[in-house]
Amino acid sequence: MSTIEAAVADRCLRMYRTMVTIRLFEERVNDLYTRALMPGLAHLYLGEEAVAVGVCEALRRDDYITSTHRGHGHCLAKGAAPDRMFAELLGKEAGYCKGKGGSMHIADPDTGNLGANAIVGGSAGIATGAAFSAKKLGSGQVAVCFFGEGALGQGVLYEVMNMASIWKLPVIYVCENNMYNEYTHFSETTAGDPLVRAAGFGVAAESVDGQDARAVYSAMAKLVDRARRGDGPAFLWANTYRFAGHHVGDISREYYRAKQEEQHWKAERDPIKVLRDWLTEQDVASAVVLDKMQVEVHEEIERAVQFATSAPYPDASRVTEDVYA
Amino acid sequence: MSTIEAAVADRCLRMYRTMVTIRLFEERVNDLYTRALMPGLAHLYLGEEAVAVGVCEALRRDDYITSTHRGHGHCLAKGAAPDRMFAELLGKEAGYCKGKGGSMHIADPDTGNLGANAIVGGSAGIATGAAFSAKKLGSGQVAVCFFGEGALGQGVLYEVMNMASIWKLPVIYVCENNMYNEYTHFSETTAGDPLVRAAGFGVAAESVDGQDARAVYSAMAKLVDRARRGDGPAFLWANTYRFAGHHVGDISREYYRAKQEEQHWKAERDPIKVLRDWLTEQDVASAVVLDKMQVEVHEEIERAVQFATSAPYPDASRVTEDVYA
Amino acid sequence: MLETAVATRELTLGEAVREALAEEMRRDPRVFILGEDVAEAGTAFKVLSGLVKEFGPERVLDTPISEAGFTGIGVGAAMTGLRPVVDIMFGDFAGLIMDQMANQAAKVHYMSGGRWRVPMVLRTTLGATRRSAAQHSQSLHAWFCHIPGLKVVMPSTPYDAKGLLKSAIRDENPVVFYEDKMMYKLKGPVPEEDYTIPLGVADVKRVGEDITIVATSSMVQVALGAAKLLEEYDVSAEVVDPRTLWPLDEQTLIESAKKTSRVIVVDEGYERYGAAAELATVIQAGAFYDLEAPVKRMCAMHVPIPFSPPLEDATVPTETSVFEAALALCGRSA
Amino acid sequence: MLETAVATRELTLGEAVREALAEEMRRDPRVFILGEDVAEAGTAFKVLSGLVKEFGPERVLDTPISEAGFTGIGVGAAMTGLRPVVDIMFGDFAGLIMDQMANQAAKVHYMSGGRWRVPMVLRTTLGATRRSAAQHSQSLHAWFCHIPGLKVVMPSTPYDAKGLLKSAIRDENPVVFYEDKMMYKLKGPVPEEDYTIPLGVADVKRVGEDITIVATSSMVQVALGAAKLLEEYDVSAEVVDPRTLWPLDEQTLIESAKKTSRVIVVDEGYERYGAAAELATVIQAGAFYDLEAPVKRMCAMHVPIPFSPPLEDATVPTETSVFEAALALCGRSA
Ligand SMILES: Cc1ncc(C[n+]2csc(CCOP(=O)(O)OP(=O)(O)O)c2C)c(N)n1
Ligand SMILES: Cc1ncc(C[n+]2csc(CCOP(=O)(O)OP(=O)(O)O)c2C)c(N)n1
Ligand SMILES: [Mg+2]
Ligand SMILES: [Mg+2]
Repeated sequence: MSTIEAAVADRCLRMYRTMVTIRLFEERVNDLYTRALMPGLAHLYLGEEAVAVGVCEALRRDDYITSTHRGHGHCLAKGAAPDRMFAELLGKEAGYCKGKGGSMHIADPDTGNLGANAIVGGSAGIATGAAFSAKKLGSGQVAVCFFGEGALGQGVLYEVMNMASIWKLPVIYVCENNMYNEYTHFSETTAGDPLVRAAGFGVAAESVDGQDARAVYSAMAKLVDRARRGDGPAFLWANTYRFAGHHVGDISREYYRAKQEEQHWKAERDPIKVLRDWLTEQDVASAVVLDKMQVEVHEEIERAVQFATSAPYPDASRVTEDVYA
Repeated sequence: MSTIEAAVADRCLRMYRTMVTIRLFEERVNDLYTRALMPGLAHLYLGEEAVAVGVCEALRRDDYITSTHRGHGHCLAKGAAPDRMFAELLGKEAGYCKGKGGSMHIADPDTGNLGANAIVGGSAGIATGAAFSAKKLGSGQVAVCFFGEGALGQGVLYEVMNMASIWKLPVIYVCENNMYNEYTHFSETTAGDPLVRAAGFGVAAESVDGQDARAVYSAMAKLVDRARRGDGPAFLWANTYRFAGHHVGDISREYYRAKQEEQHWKAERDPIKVLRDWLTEQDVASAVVLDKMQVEVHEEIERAVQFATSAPYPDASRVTEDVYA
Repeated sequence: MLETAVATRELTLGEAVREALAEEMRRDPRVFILGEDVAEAGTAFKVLSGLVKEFGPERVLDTPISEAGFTGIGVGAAMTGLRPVVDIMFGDFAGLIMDQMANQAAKVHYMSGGRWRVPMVLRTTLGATRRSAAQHSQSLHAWFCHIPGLKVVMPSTPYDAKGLLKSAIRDENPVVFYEDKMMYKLKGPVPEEDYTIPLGVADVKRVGEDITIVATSSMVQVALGAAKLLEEYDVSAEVVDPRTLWPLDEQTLIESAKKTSRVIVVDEGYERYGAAAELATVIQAGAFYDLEAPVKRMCAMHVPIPFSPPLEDATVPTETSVFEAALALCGRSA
Repeated sequence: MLETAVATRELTLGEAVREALAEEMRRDPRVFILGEDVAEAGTAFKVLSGLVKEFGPERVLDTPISEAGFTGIGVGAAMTGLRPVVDIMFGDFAGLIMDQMANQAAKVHYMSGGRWRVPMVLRTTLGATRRSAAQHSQSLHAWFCHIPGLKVVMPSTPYDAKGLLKSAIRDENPVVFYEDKMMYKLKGPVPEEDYTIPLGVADVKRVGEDITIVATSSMVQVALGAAKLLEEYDVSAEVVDPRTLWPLDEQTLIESAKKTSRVIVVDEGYERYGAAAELATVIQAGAFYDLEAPVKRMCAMHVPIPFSPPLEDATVPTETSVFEAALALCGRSA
């Protein structure tokens, strides 16, 4: 019998299920790509699930997020449905953006998702502006800006952090440090210390183990609290790792990172394994229960793929719609 | 008989003379403007002379500088001649840029002046690129990027600081904090601490009294040394004050800063008075000698104005020259 | 110009802009202003003077010198329930915000399948001859006109400025609104009563028979001046002001061209690959069989804008140069 | 196309670009490459693979994701004795560097009265139909073409790419060099021996009598394909490739138009206020009295580029659509 408080147990099981959902979703995306069933490319979130899930667990449904080119995990964690996600990835009318956005541009007002962005750092202004609205309208919402450590190279990030700090906006900049800007190690592109940078702009900065969903959740919960209280913006540095390539086509990676490094992270630092071990050790759930959950998720994903593959493409005439509101 | 080492005495007298040159130059610019003899506007450097002079005293003639919309002082301190400066301000063919640049774009390869820039922060990349060349070509040159504290709002500044730090480039970012971005106090536009910002990008950061030319020189000499040795970029925060308006047309300033504030700085913190007092107290030079120097400079400025006013405008046909090299 | 008939007072273009903003801010609490020195200073051009007194610093916000950043904040605020009016002091700074405008503001609605909107106005300036040199004198509107998802407004009179700005603020899309720095002091009739001018409707500023001068923003007054000079030579010039370059009222341009059979397009942007090329192409395509001569462009010379007065003056079309070109196009000589 | 007659081997456009860079870097130690993932990765498109091995990381530098910053560094390096070749992965990122390119690189020479120079090349990409959606599929060359002080190069074959890139690197001015992502794998003859192609000289890719198709970059192959289809209808199409949009070889375009009397301009940029409008205007002005019909433009549809294949495919000109338009323009039907 577990000593873990029920609310905590529920939260951790919920996070586990969402992480598994993202994992299976992304594996299926890769499978669709390799079988030439998906147009274009996709940037998989495999290995980074705990960041999106831990962060979004601390958010309300009406809180805002902005996402990136590696955004499937953020969207799912914020509440997007796999079926409409797959439909968007396949360019179908039933997708979240009627097929007009695709993998890098999933947006969904119903879950506060302001949209994934294919411009690195491109959503920093949008997220900060959403926080500006939340404060001005007194809605109590916060905005979360997800970005990779590569976005630390984009000056606009510092421009908006400065304004968020001056105006005490409820925005949290979540930097997913998976250590690579495409094929270049971040140490070759990043001088100094990102946490000191944030502090230099008066933004509260914290670092967290991005493979531990529970740790991400607690760190984030504190920062969200601060922001809702009106204490201003924060910067969360989450150390993580992408298990797969920069995108689905990035197969042979030895020239920029060692196989052993990948193996180490997959074997020792898999965020799903980390949470699963905790859940079982604490008797929150048995392996049987968790396996059953995984099977359910698997079925949900399969149904979603079914839905998406059989869904129709938009009629070509739709191309001129939605240019202007 | 002064106890001050001759070399030091010479340097301080040289700095004094240059500061007086800038002071009289700018007063004459204002006079030409008010008498409607100068086209357009000009941003005067009055009150900030010690920064440009102290910084450039630590530079070689072949070291590079980039300047700003408030650039007359930088150009003169780096060795530009008042006559061709005035000619440029009046749009004459004899000006440093054949009249094509004007007050905000004075450039002069002979003195390593890469050019003043009318885009706030616009020269950060250029200065850093010049430092890149110096390092790659092993010329031993350093590059100095002058900018006002308002340029801290431009993201590109952080982008290039990061690269200068990664590549250990010999560039020194000199931030002239005169406390105002046009008509807005910098505390309303700047969160956190600029020195911490620089440190966050791995850039050595120092602060100095921008009204004390000797202090600016010593601080700068250290940083230039570091840079020449290959120890990388630095950020110098110089506290100063502009005695006049944002530009020559900015006459009634009470709505954004108090008359007493201006009076205090002019009376207590005039960089020329500060150095003059030291020179006389230390018996480096008598009031008589310094006054004589001032008269010489005054005559030089008058000759320069004469030259410029009587110089011809470029022929209109020149308009299509220099578009492409 | 029927509308102006009912006008009862004169305002400068600057005053008309300020009045439009004040009225819209009173009407709609979601409207706010974001930019450098917009509050106490009322902008470098003093166009917004007084607004902060009425609406307070929460609705007229001074920003750091971070054009990309606060334009992006405007985009996000517009998506989430507000109606930002972003102030970009000089149109020359467009280069700093093109990603925010072209990749974000312009595309959010389309990329989201129509689910998010960006009801935002970006006010900025154009125009040379102020002796401000190459980085403060450009008219770069062609960049924005090229991007689907944006609208571009170019008023040439106080009346149009007020009516078009109110429409821009009420529009559900990102709208770039250009003000000619030299025209801020230009006076013109502006009625007391509330009115708007729809985006996408050109205005014939002067009716004529022999030649059509299509002019934008700062060049409309130049065109009208040239038309006066042409009168003395019994050349009757029609002056057509598109007022908005996107949406573009092609019909009015084409009909005027068909009527007069001769056309000059005058725009203060750089001539090459500029807005005038689009207007010329639209007219050529629509009135081809009625044209007596190719459409002529008169724009900023294809050089960076120089500081020196005699040089700068040579770079922009003037009443005289347009008058002479028009006369020549009509096969006449002065 | 006389030149290609002497060609002795085939290279892809990507290989031709790499060879041009390698040869220029061997010839001139001042030449270096700056950009994201350009070294070990050889760029996202693998175009630069191997260069870092030969020239080392001091001459092939990986940068942070700071387009404005490293473009600016390129400008400064070019002014002070080096010859940077700056790599901007996707042309869509132009919005981030327009201030560095338009206000700095383009104006330094003029503003300094000719005393500083910016011998720099900015390589970037254009082109859609890769299912990359609205922010990775644009062809924004019109923005650069509009700015005096910049040159803009748009090769359409491996042969042209190599010869033009070498000229661009040897040029004393800032040159924007566009590569079509879809064309990297296109093979074509490229001679072993050293050669350059001057900037500002158009190339008639196919001689014809009945209609002129002026096409740029990615659209040249489309135009040639359409020309083939037209043959079957006994319509002889001339395909003219300007090769550089600035400087622009107006004469070759105008002469072809005068000869055939019918012209279509095909460009992958957005149609409105785009590069095609300039080409159309130049042709109209120069060949007006010889044209049987208005110059027709075929460009990217004026919408953000959608992800969904059936939608994206509808946005760009194709062999078939150009063929049909050409046939119609010649008063014939398929
Ligand atoms: C402004 C901009 N520059 C370059 C790119 C190309 N690009 C796409 S993803 C990427 C690397 C991003 O690295 P990071 O921010 O760490 O995110 P990660 O892919 O690691 O999740 C780059 C350079 C882009 N999309 N936008
Ligand atoms: C990118 C950009 N934005 C705005 C301006 C307009 N502007 C000119 S000077 C100035 C204030 C600059 O303040 P600061 O950098 O502190 O320099 P100072 O004038 O105080 O010397 C502004 C906003 C500009 N020239 N460039
Ligand atoms: Mg990363
Ligand atoms: Mg200042």
